[in-house]
Amino acid sequence: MAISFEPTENTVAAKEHFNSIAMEQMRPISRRYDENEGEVPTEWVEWWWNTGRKQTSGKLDGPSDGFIQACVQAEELCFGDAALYLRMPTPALGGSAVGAAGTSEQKVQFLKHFHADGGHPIWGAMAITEPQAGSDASAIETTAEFDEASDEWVINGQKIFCTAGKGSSTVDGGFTVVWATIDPEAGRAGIKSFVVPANTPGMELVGCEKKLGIRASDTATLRFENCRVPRDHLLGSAEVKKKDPKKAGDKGFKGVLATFDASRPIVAAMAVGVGRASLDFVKENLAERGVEIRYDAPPAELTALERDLMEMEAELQAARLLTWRAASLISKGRPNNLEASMAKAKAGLAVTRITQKAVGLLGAEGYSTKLMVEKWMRDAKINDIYEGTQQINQLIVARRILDYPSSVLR
Amino acid sequence: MAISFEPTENTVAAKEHFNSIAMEQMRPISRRYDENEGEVPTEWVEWWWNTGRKQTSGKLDGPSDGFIQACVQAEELCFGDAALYLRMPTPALGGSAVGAAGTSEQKVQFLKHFHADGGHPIWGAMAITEPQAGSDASAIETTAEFDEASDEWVINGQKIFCTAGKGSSTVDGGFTVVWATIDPEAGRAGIKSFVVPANTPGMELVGCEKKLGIRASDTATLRFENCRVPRDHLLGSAEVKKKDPKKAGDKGFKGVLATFDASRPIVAAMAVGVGRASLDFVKENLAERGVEIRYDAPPAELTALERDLMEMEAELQAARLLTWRAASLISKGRPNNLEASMAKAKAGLAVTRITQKAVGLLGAEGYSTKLMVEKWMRDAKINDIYEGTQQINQLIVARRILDYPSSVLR
Amino acid sequence: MIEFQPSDDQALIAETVRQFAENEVRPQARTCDETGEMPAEIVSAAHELGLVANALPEAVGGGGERSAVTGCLIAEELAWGDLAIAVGILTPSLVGLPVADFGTDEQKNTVLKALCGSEFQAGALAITEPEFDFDVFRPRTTATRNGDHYVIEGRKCQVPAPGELPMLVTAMEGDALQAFLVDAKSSGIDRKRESNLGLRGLATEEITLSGVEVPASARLGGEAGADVRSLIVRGRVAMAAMAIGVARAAFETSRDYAKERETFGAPIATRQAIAFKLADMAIEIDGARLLTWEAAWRLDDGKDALREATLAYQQAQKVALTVSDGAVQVFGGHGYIRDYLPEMHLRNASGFASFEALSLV
Amino acid sequence: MIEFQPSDDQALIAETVRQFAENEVRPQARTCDETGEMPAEIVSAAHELGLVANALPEAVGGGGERSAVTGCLIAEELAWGDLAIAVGILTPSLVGLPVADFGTDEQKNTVLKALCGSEFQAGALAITEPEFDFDVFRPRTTATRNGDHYVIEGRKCQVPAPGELPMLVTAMEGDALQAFLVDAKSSGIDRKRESNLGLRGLATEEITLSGVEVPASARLGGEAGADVRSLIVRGRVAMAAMAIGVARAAFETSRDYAKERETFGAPIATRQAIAFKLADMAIEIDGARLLTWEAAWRLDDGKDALREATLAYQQAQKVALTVSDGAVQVFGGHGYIRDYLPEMHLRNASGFASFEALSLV
Repeated sequence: MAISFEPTENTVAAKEHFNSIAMEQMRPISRRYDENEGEVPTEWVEWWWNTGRKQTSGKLDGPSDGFIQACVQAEELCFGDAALYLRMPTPALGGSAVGAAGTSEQKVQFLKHFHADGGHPIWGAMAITEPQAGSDASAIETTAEFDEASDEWVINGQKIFCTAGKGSSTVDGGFTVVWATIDPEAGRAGIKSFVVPANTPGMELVGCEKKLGIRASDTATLRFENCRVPRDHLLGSAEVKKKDPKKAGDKGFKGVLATFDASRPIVAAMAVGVGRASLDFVKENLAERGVEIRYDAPPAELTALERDLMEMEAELQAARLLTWRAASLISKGRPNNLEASMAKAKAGLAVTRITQKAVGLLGAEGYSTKLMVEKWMRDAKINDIYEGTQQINQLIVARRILDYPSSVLR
Repeated sequence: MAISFEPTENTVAAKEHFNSIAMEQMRPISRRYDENEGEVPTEWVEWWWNTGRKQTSGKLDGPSDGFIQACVQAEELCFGDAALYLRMPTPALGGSAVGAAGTSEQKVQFLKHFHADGGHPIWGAMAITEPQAGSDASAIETTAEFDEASDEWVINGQKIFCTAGKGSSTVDGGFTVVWATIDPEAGRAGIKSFVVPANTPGMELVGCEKKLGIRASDTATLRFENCRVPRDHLLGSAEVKKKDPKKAGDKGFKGVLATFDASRPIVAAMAVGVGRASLDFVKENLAERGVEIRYDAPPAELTALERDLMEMEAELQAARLLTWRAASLISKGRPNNLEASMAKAKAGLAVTRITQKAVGLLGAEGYSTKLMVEKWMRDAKINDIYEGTQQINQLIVARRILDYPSSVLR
Repeated sequence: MIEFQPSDDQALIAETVRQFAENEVRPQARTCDETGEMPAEIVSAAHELGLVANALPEAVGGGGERSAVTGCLIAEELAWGDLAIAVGILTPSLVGLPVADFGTDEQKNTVLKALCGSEFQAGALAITEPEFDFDVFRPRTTATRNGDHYVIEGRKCQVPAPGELPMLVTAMEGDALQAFLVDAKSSGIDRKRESNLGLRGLATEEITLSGVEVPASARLGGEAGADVRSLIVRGRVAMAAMAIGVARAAFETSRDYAKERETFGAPIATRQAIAFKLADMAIEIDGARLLTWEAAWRLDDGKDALREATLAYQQAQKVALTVSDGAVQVFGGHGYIRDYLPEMHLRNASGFASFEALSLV
Repeated sequence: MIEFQPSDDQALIAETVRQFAENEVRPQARTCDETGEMPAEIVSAAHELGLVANALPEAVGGGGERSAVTGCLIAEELAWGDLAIAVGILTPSLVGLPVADFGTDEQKNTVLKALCGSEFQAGALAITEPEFDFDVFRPRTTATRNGDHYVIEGRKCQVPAPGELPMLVTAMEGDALQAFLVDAKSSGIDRKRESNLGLRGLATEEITLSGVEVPASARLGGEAGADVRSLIVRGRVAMAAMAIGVARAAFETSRDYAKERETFGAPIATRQAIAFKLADMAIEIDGARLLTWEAAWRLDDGKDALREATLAYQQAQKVALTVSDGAVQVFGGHGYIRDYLPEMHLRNASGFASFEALSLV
């Protein structure tokens, strides 16, 4: 073990594999599904379901970079198109929740359709945010009451910003993991997550958001009116742990939040993918017109353009390395809450700036929809917002470095 | 009345007058008193007392830009040397306090020596900060108790960061305005200011700080042990206004704080002076070597150096105009709390960045004490700190734009 | 005397435009952006306010009240309402003011009288070119004198859709930058509606000119020519004022949202991270506005203003982008969806890096 | 395999140096800065740790454990203690590592054996030149071959005071960048102690070379010459690591202060404006460190690293300046006085824009 930046052959093969998917399957339809917001990108969804998900990079043995490889995959596919990536028929965050908190029976029950050989494309999703709650997960008002008579949970409430929620709620075989409280008095301790299979009566797809970017991704509003799921659709325990007043939260809720420690590096890697799409394009575009970065030029001779590009490169690579570091800790089974939030905060901000800068650097062309940089700028911005805004992640980092509980630093 | 940026002839004359003082009296001794921290810059102090303060710009009639002209004066003198400016034998902030809250008798009594024709140089100062208080003025622990028997106020406590406090406390004829509480239970309402003449028994000059910059300025620590001043040395009323629980502070304390609404534009103007010293030098220095800013160059052709310089120019001018706007409101007798804090926050930050950038742009020479840019960088930084740190001024701005009292936004 | 207060007349105009922006423009902003179409009524209503005509010479029926400072006040307020509509309303000045400044009598008669008429007439200016290294002072488009006419070759973009009036096209005539009044229906002209990141409510076109012939009299200013450079400086001031309008809209929208939106039991505006961000927005907007006013004042005063206009424009660009991006952050998830304005402000603000416009002020 | 953990050996070295920095270096930092003098004991103590010798070849008595990554770990820890002392301790590598990489046998024998001896030997490198447009890859200093010797002309600055060993001077020999071992007492050399904004604890000199003659054998690498370019790349990595050390020192100092210092009844660290600033510092420091490690790893792996080293150095420069400036802000008034470290960190950090040093790693 020693500091090294040499990816394994496995990672290199994965990178190449997913890069070719990005370039061959995603980029050609990228603009079209951005312009036709809401339309299902059928060729992509079908291709992934029937072909893509079954492919391997051809290299499966030998040492692995573990979770970093998952980051590389996310980066490459979002280098292709972040919105199409989010529209892939996979269990997504819903799957992470089942994986993290579900029993082995639950894992089989809910995930088996995703591993089935045939069938049709299906989606998993996670529904957390509510109209009034935002990043304040403890303010969740959706309730789940247990009906002894039917041995079912009865869910009532409304969820917004549910990525892939249209697919997860309406296509049979898929499911949505819904956060709801089983004891509104208990605060965070009362919050549990429930698997709601697609088309469960009482769950209604209210609609999808019209967004700045990632328009090919469905961001759903779901309403739950006496939506009933069997008792065993609760992930984790139904017990509401008494709140220890000395602790800011409780382990149950923290366990749910821990899903983010794994998802944030992935989201950061996605951000890096979009940022790289933009930066690579600008560099290639400018190189064709004779502008190349001189890394050995003295500061007084650098052009503003060169310096911008160098800063963009450094920022992107810093974001990528912070992401990989957070991922590497996951592979080791070590806590990465601090590092995951660092990576997410950095990547979200860095690619926001990089993609905005890219639009500016290319002049009128950059502003036009003829090129893709304007789309990447729109797509990139989501990374500064979802899975915890930049501010939420700064807050988490601050708490960690200061060793403050959330009650002291909010 | 219409938007205009044409200074009056009066202002132009003042600018020229103080610029020549800056270049002829201050710049030649600037480095020497920076290197010999603590030494009294005798030639400057004597020159100002005997000559400078009696001079006029030769233009005293005609329309005036009012308080803006005071800003121009501060900018020009700090373009010369900010530390020497702070070491000028004037009533300074102590004088502002007397001017703002004193009776006409008090004004005559305490300020007359400053207007006397002969005599020796004397200083006024204001002592607010305490070791434990920082920007939290309401946490002041220095007390003033009224001794009925002797009809005197008895002051006990310690003050730090008292600009010009060495001169004000030790040279007969000068005075220090000391903030102290006459009712520790009353919070801000109990805080009053007292004029303590130089060499009053019980006031001890503990020492002066060694600082990053403005080294020719004396930043004193003063200790008060049963330091007695007559009853009429209290500025304003001795009444402790009952706190209206609906209000965040009380009028008495707010009155004291209002001094800052006048001093902040001056401090901002001082900052602009230091920033301009640095920026002008860099531009002249580079121009001699053939580097000139092309304002009509397209973005893709700009050098990094040109863009830096343009940004520095824009930032400096934005700071100057915000400063003048805040000053202009004073001339009109209109409230300027928001605008004064905007100017101070902007100017402190802008010149910090400008002067740091100047050091970097000039390479090894810029880092050397052979040039003055390193000194201006050190001097400039104080503007981001005193008279309310950048953060305090942001807070004031935020409260104003959000219409929140200090109890809601801290 | 240095003065930061508008005159009473200016204040009245600004207030009138502000109300128009609030009551007429802002309510249409989102629809315009989504549909890419600007309702004719709003343009007519603005025409009736006489914002453009007021700045044109009295001799042709205008108000004769040309002032760049006033123009900045108007531009900021309109852009506060909506950038696309603001530009749409003001397009007549794109041709009108240059012609007023430099046009021959014939040009003035043709163009300005039409603009002062009762009907709104769209103006079009073809100045920007698509390349990343586009130099507004030295465009790639050329105009070559050939006997009694000029032949224009080049490619322009971000041109507001021309109407009945000739559009103004900048081109290099040898080493000199000049402008030409060109009928958009001339042969050799290829027009294509374009689609951009922002400014979507305004119909803009990419225009290719291949061997387009115009008579010698079509050159702005005729034989004397025009100081197009000074028009570009004016354009920078106008763009700066518009950028500030966008920034202020984003700031105010997010400030109001921050006071309403509660998390953890308190409005998010009570948290320093949000409150300080809003404070910085306010400071930067005011700073950039003062720079812009100073540049405008120099124009009105007949001083050279290349430096001041350029600095103001750069600063305003940066501020508009930072503030609108910050507004999206303040809105959080709601900042990303098109039910709220910040994402549109962000898209519009991103354009100032490439917008160039002659003399809207 | 991608790995962010140092090896056990590296971790041990880093921990040893960290303790040395904490116990020996940091306590001397302020005094060194104020007096401009570095106590001989600290340099000797560091020499006994063998930090430099460990990286030199075994053949000359060194440890043979050359690693740029390890060098970064050492440089960061020492610079965390104090930048001036860190450079003072490491000056032997300024000559030692270039000679180890490119020196002739004779040069190695002279220089490296001395460095591996029991006494500390200062090294000196004359690379930087004072001009704002100094190009480290193409200095103004020249070396002209004249029969069996070279004549060197030029002006260097920020040169750590030379000791007994010859100093290394970079110069253009025609179109080629080369380096020369020059006795600091040679005729034609004028030396002047300089005074800088920061790094004041280290004696540095401005050195003017006027017609300085050195034998042909004094050229680094002799007839073969040296790849000085690669040494500059190494220098950037080393400077980046040092900048990170300074930034980390400023961050930790201000973090601790923010937790202790109370206003309005609570530690200032509980306010978002301070807490978020500290969070950003931590993120940026870690990001810059990873960039630096990557560049160092490329060096160890024999890959070209100009790009990575340059980006890491630029990023680390920026981070060091931002963080140390932020630390002064966190300290408020106390940040401005020399009783506390942040103002010194700020002065030191400001130098990275002009520091160039060959191969400290």
